[in-house]
Amino acid sequence: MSLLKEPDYGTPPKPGPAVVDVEIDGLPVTVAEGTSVMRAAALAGVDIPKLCATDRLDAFGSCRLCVVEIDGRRGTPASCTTPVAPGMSVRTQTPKVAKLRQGVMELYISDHPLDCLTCSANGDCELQDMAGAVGLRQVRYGYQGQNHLDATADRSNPYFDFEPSKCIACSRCVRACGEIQGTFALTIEGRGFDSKVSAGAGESFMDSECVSCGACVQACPTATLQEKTVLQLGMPTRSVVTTCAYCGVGCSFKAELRGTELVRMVPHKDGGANEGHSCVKGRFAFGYATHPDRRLKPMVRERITDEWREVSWEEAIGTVARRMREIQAAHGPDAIGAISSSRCTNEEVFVVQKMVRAAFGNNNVDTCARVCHSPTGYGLKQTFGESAGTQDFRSVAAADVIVVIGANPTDGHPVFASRMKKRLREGARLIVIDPRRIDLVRSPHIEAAHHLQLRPGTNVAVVNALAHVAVTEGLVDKGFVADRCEGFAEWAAFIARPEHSPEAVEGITGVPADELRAAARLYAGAPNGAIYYGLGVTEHSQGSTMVMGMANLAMACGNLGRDGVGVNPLRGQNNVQGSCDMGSFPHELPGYRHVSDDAVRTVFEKLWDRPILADPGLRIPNMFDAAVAGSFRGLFVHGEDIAQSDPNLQHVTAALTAMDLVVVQDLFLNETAKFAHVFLPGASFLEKDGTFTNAERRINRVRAVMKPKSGKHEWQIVCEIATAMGYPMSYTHPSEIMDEIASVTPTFTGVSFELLDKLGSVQWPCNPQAPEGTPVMHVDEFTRGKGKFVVTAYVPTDERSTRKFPLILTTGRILSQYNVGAQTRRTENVAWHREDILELHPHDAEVRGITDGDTVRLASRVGQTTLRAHISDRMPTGVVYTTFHHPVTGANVVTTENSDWATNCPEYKVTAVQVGLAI
Amino acid sequence: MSHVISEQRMANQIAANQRHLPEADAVAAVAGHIDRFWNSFLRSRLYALVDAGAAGLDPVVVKAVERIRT
Amino acid sequence: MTTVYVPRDSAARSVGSDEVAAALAQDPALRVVRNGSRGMFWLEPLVEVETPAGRIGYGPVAPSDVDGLRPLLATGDVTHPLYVGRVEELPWLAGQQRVTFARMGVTDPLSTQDYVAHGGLVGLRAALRRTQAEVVAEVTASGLRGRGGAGFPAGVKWKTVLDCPEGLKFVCCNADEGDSGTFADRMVLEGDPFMLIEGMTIAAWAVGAREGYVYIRSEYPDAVQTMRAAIDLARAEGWLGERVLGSAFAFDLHVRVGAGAYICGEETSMLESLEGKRGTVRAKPPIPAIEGLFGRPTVVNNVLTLATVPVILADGAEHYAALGMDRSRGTQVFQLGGNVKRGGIVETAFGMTLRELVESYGGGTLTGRPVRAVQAGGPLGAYLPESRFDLPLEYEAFAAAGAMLGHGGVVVFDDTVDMAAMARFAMEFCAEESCGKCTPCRVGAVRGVEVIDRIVAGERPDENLALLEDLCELMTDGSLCAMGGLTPMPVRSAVAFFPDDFLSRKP
Amino acid sequence: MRIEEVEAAVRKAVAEHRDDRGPLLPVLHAVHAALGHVPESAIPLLARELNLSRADVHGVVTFYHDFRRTAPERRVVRICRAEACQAVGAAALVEQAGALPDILAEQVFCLGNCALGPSVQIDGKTHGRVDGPRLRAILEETR
Repeated sequence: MSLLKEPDYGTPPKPGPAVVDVEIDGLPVTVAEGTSVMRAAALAGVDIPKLCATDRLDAFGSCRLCVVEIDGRRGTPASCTTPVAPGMSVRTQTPKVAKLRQGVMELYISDHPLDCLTCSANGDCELQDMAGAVGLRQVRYGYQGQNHLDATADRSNPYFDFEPSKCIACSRCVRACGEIQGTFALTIEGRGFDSKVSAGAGESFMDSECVSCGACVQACPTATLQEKTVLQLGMPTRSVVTTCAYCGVGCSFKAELRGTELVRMVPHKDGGANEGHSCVKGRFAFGYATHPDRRLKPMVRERITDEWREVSWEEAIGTVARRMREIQAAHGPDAIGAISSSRCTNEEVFVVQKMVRAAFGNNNVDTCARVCHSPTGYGLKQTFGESAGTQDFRSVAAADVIVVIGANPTDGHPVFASRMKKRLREGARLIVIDPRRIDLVRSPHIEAAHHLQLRPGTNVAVVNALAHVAVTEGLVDKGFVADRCEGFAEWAAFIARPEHSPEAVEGITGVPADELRAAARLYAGAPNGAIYYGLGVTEHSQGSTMVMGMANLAMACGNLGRDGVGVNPLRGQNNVQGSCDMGSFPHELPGYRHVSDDAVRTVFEKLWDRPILADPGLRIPNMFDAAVAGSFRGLFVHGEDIAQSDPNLQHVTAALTAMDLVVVQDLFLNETAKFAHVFLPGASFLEKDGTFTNAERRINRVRAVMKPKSGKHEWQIVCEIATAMGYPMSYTHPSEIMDEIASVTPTFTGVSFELLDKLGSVQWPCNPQAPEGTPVMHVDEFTRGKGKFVVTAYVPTDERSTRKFPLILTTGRILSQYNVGAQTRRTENVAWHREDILELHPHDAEVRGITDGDTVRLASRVGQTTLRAHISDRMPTGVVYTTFHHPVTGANVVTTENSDWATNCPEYKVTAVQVGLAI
Repeated sequence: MSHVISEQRMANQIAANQRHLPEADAVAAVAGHIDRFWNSFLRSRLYALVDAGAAGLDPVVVKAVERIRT
Repeated sequence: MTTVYVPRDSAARSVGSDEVAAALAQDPALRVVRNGSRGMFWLEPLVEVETPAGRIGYGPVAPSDVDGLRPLLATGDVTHPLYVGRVEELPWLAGQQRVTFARMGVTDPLSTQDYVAHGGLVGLRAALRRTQAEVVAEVTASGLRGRGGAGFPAGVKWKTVLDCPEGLKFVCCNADEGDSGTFADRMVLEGDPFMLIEGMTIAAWAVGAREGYVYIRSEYPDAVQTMRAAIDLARAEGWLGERVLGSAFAFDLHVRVGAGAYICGEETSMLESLEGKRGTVRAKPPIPAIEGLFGRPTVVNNVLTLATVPVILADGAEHYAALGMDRSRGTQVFQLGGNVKRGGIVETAFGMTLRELVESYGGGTLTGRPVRAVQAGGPLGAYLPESRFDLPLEYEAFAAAGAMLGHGGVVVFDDTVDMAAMARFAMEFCAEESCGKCTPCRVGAVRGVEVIDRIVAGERPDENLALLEDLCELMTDGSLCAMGGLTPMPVRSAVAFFPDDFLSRKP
Repeated sequence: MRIEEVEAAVRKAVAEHRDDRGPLLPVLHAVHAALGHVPESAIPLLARELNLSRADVHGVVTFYHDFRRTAPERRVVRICRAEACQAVGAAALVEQAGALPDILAEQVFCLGNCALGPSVQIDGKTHGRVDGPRLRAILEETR
């Protein structure tokens, strides 16, 4: 399509039904109460000139261009700040307002460079548009007066320039930074004519608190804040609406191109997850897609010590098929398997598991969700009956108390964090349960009511204590429990035991009992309490227990089944939800249906014309064990760098080395490819057509911005391997794959590309009962009927700090980098995070003689690495923290084989370590 | 690190997480979990451990294995 | 022991009352009371002595006069050259109707006994005996209009706040008296602070607020100090706090100090500033009565407005409404300054003419030269030539004449004034003090200065005068608040009434 | 200015006003009173203490003319330039003050002493009926 310009109604919509009748230039329009005259006019099809107004920001009333006349009222009110009143009659074009608007424009242009023709915003400049709209013909003040034309540009940000000489002081950037992003990195400095936009305390953008989300660039009506790519490449000419491939928020973007070249990614206002907002990764860090490191030709080698040899697709695919079959012939049908990736589309993931089940003839398929959110799938399925979060993101705007457990949304899920922070600024209370003092605990204009700074590994003890308070202090929602749940009495008897009281667990968790009690009362007493959690919940030996513990707590307090409540996983990767939905787990067929279920198996057997094993397949860690044992010898790894991201890397590399055939499909020769025999070039998300499903079950369309650089779609490659192995798989378009998914998956019954293109996105379940999807689940009853209370005993991890390893290491993510960094490290985002850093408390540093910036040795019982230390009082004593974005650090060299008891999700968050100065 | 221990560790861990139940229930829960989520390769290696004398295995696991096998 | 009064008002201090008081205090036979000022500033320092015949005044007393004066004070000597007579009988005072300023200069501003002895707390006690709605009705019935300049009926504003659902509400006193030529608020803060406290407490009771703020400009350090001391005393007396005058009503008051921004006299800017933010103007709606300080329902009134409330409650709405004319009820506290022989405070019912104020009270210019212009209503008010001096001092009449009464300040200029320079200054002041939010004010004021410079430089004067008029129209109709909206008033009046001053200065 | 000094001033100011609603202005006044200005190094400290962004604090500091960002090297004399004082010769006083070597003459608009102008404010005290010679005398007396 040509360049997509979403309409801008000037001021945000107001909730409520359209009940106020007004007339704009004689055109009748009916709008909600509180709607601005400007928005009413836009809805009536009348554009009122404006510069400081945009419907993403609250009305501000500063440019005075939108003045109108209203019958029966004095003067010329600004239409952006004037709400409609019943029967109001507005005139938007009168000689009086025309003269005022020209007068305003005359003032603007008297202090603006006259370089429209050479300006980077030429053609995309609201100031230019408005000069035209108001019919500006002269600037009688001349251009010799006081002005800002000599103001110095700030080009410090790697992605955008700040050109203050072009600034019209509309404050849209400042307001966007505050209202939308919630960082407040920008301000107006000085006052009057000296007013100017300032980042931080008169700092450069890079030195300021700016997180480079791009909201200011998006908001700027002129070329003052402009993407460097636009400066270099020029204005884009067409747009493709697609979905970001970074985190689980699933932001919609307009990929804007000039010819075939991607100029910029612009957040899409209609995007259900992001509503026009973005973060530094999705907005700017797309350069990896064209990075020279990308491998575009298939490659093959006999042994991993050999040089790679570029081959044709036919040869590569033939090699994979032949050698896989050889392994099966020699070692049995179960000796091969595949790992699919949560970064790939639903369609790609679906064909991978189909290939494994139908062509490989076993269930040896697992997904990287194994190592992040498998306990979510297990725990929520057990309690609620569905392996997914309960709410849509919008729901957070109705929450009164928000509990964030083991998640760091401002870094990991920044666009959702902005929505959450907006609600917190409106007055919702916050409880943070995390060993680290994450930004949400206290950052400008946000402060948690309670920060339960627990010891890593004691989540279950904490959640049980919270539930204990709810149960023993009479805070249970008895009606909800009686009507909607089962197993309460048994659970309540268990949880009311004295050993679960805050006082009893204080010694275990390190959380003061009174804090715990206060937090429990706050959550249980809230009209709407919502729980959001991340990998700090799941990546533990009791990850599944904790998920069920949170579900118990939410049910006990009646916090399910409506807006503003729920139990909500913040998914790590873009398609964690989707890859789980698509049957990537070795025990489940698409739609979370167990392989032992004969009826379900029959459906697929019929469709695929192959028998499907009732025996669950190997999970990722089991695959490694089996490989080392010699019974598992061939692995297809789809878009995942297990040799960097999985725990206990020594064991992983031992397993990879032991295998006969490792096939890696990826953009880059990643760490895993070092052990591969066949390398199949992958496609970036910009080259893909398909769907991603985000953390709120929202199925978003991914649309190709360019053709696959390798010449083949990833789903195509998988199909060709299966076909070469003797199981024909072929589709002409990924929409056919989705049609197949919909035909066999009850929660996807109504989903099709056609529907998605029509509605923009759909949240599953989508079926005849919910033809446009289901934003909030379990409204009238739980998926499993009654919500089930599950007794959640706290079983401490075996990983204990010892004299030799006295500290606990926990890991996480930072804003600018993503996962193993394969993408973000190949963008300018390295400007913010060049290396992984070990954070430790000043006391722990002091006793070890470590000063800030020292290179330290980090050792656990399984391995060691070195990295630089940062001393930080965000850490509690006894706990150290690092990210795992850089392969050189290899943080997972030290993480252990411990895992969740129910799902084998690795215990990344608890590793006993020692830290010392590196010699 | 021995891989034999892998199954032992996982099975014992499952049992540990059912310890709050009466033994009969715990055995049923462990058996059910292993049956539902474990691959036959893992199960066979667990059986082998039991057959080799069950050293280091939680008694609940041993009973659960008996139950699955029958 | 003889009691002498030496004002502590900062205007009196500015011409040496501290030194005079210190010199007098050296006489052990004298009890020196630091009263507020009577508002006759040409007599300051005005030393008053308590005599059986009443308070006798001497002024202006220089410190060097004290030695000669001191022995005569006990007898109320009438022969001293600085003797002015019985203060209350001075025609300047006797002709006034001091309602709000009844205690001004009479009492020690920080004496709670003085306050009660002179009618203090009667209004508050009366208010606490009535329901909230009755108090609001009383204020509405009095016809009291905001004395800060806009003249909005106080009772209507209060009713809006009262009608908001219960919860956190505020009463804010706008004591950011930045208009040149005005000092009545300062005098209340320095000379009768309990009156303001009482007025705010009544307002708080009436609307259901528990917390109040007095926002005082930093240019008034004495006012800040006095007000803070008065609040502490009021708390100690139980006039403020958990149980106001022993009732179940709780109210507390805080002083906040501005930081050098004229715009913070605009009510929404003041609220922003009170919230600790940049003092930029908020667009209305929402009005502060519904979404004010920290987004809560808020009464914002100026000092004189709130200070007038106790007397309305004490004497009744009718009594107050009987004064004044038409829709301007009660009294206004006019402030006479600039180039005037007798500058000071004239409180009188609305309706006196400008001429009476300037000529009879003011006695003409300080320099003795003819009066050429007065500026009424502060820096955003019109310049009026002598030909307009018969205008009655009343809101509507001024508005009809393209002028405004504003906060009641009247500044006198003699015939040496250059009105083009004053017009330019109006734009310069706007440029200096604009918050910078809206375009007409932010950019327009700067361009206004430049255009006037071009006019007087003789550059295409007709075109530039037309441009100036267009700019004035734009600022008037297009600005976000009264700062940009009213800056054209002095400019246009100067052009209209003193066109010759805008002729080219080129030789 | 040593950072320790700044930190101490900020800490003290914040401690005094922590319970105030919207405490930034009172805190800035207190810091200004303690240090004679609001040094740049105070901005991040204030931001952290009050849970604001640095930009928030910077925007406020630069909005209000009272808050100096550097210590004045000379004695500050605030001269009223508003209309009432202009009517009695403020312009001449500004000119005369400009010729005095040891002071930093700053304009102010209205000190509320409009019947006794021209007015100046020195160290928080207002002086009325000021002309060049009287200004010199006041500066002498109050040195």
